[in-house]
Amino acid sequence: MAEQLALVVELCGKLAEPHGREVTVPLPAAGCTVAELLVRLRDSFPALAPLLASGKVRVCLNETMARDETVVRPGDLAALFPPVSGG
Amino acid sequence: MAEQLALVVELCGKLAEPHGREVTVPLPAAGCTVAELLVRLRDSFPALAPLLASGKVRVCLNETMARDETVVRPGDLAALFPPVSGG
Amino acid sequence: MSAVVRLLDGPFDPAAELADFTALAAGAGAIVSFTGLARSEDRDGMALTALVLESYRSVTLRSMEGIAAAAHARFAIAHSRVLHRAGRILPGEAIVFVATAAAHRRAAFEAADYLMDRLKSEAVFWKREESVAGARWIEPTAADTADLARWHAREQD
Amino acid sequence: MSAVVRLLDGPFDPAAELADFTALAAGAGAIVSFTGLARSEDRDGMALTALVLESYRSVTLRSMEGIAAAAHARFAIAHSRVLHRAGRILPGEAIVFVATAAAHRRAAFEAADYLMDRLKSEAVFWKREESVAGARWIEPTAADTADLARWHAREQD
Repeated sequence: MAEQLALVVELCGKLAEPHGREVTVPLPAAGCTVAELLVRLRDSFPALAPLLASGKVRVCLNETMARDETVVRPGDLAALFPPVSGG
Repeated sequence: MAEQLALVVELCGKLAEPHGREVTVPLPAAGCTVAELLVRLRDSFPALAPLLASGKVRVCLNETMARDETVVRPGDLAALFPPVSGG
Repeated sequence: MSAVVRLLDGPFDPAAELADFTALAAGAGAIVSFTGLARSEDRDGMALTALVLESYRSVTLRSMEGIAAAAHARFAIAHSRVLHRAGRILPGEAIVFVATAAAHRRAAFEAADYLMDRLKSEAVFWKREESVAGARWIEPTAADTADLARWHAREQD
Repeated sequence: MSAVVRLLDGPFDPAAELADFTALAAGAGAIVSFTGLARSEDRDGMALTALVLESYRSVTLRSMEGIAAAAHARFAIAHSRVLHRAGRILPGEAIVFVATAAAHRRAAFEAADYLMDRLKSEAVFWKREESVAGARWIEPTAADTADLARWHAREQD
């Protein structure tokens, strides 16, 4: 039951290639850390794993860049940013 | 008689202040060098002398910068250039 | 002092921006502008159909505003304007426009140069070139990285 | 490749020039412009009524053309435009406009910067500022001389 809530994660740039612009990942009501979120995404979406493996993908939560230890909860506005290209 | 011909000399920039935009200086038909022209100008127009004394005034003859030894003749298009201000 | 930053979803006219900026900055003396246009060919000479810039509006705008603020902190400029397009950009269309106004031309030149170096490497965009052969994601070039490093080097002077 | 140099006796519109130049140079990727505007005050804060630039048309134009040719020889630019006014210029009006277009922005920036440094010190103009107190002849500033020296230093690298 704790896993029945979910988080919609927007995938930016080339991260959108395997699964489209967003994926939904199950999340406990209490949330998890950003580091754990990345593990869940890898497990749920194996095609994302090689892109996440670089360690350069950053998580944006509620329009702010998040750290590994930041807690993400269901309903947060979440996005994965690959390295930027610049303008 | 040799001195009855003349040269009109345009005075650029601040050189125009004492006598206006141009002066006429007598010149032999065979002409004289640019260095000599400057001496004639000093003698004929004492108010120009302090401005010419800097050694930075250059003579333009027929739309080309002239050297001290270039010969200037009556009828030439002559101008005195003080140091440029730039654009 | 003014620092205008805009993220645009459609075409804009760099000359109209310069006219507007010049009217605003008429007291400043020196105005520099930079316009970046979408290329018609990629590095290998393949014809491009479009350049697509993806952004994440709030964060992208904040990244641009941070770069503009840094330029004002670093250079004696009175006004700046930074416009950047997102979305699908056709060859020859303007992607980015930067203008700076200052009392002295060196500050205006350096600030525009700095703004572009940082925007090209650090602004939050993901871009891809589209051609008949498909799409290719673009990352900052070695030249972009070297350009950016010039400013860090000066900070340590 | 194009290098346009014009000496103008009346006002011009820098934005219209940028529009025209950008249309010409659309394939180039990077466009830099510089606009110099007549100041409304002199260095001591005295209100100016006009800036007067005297030229000697043929020699002045040739000096501008020589500077433009040197910029093309030195930097990888595809197009350049140099416009300069002579005569009586009112505060806020454009005195000079320089635009450069290149495949890479560094060349466009450096060429515009170089053109301005040389024009400010070497172009054949004599200028004076007019105020209610009278007229004052202007010579290149120490900053102009220092700016120009940067390019000589690089030649010896």
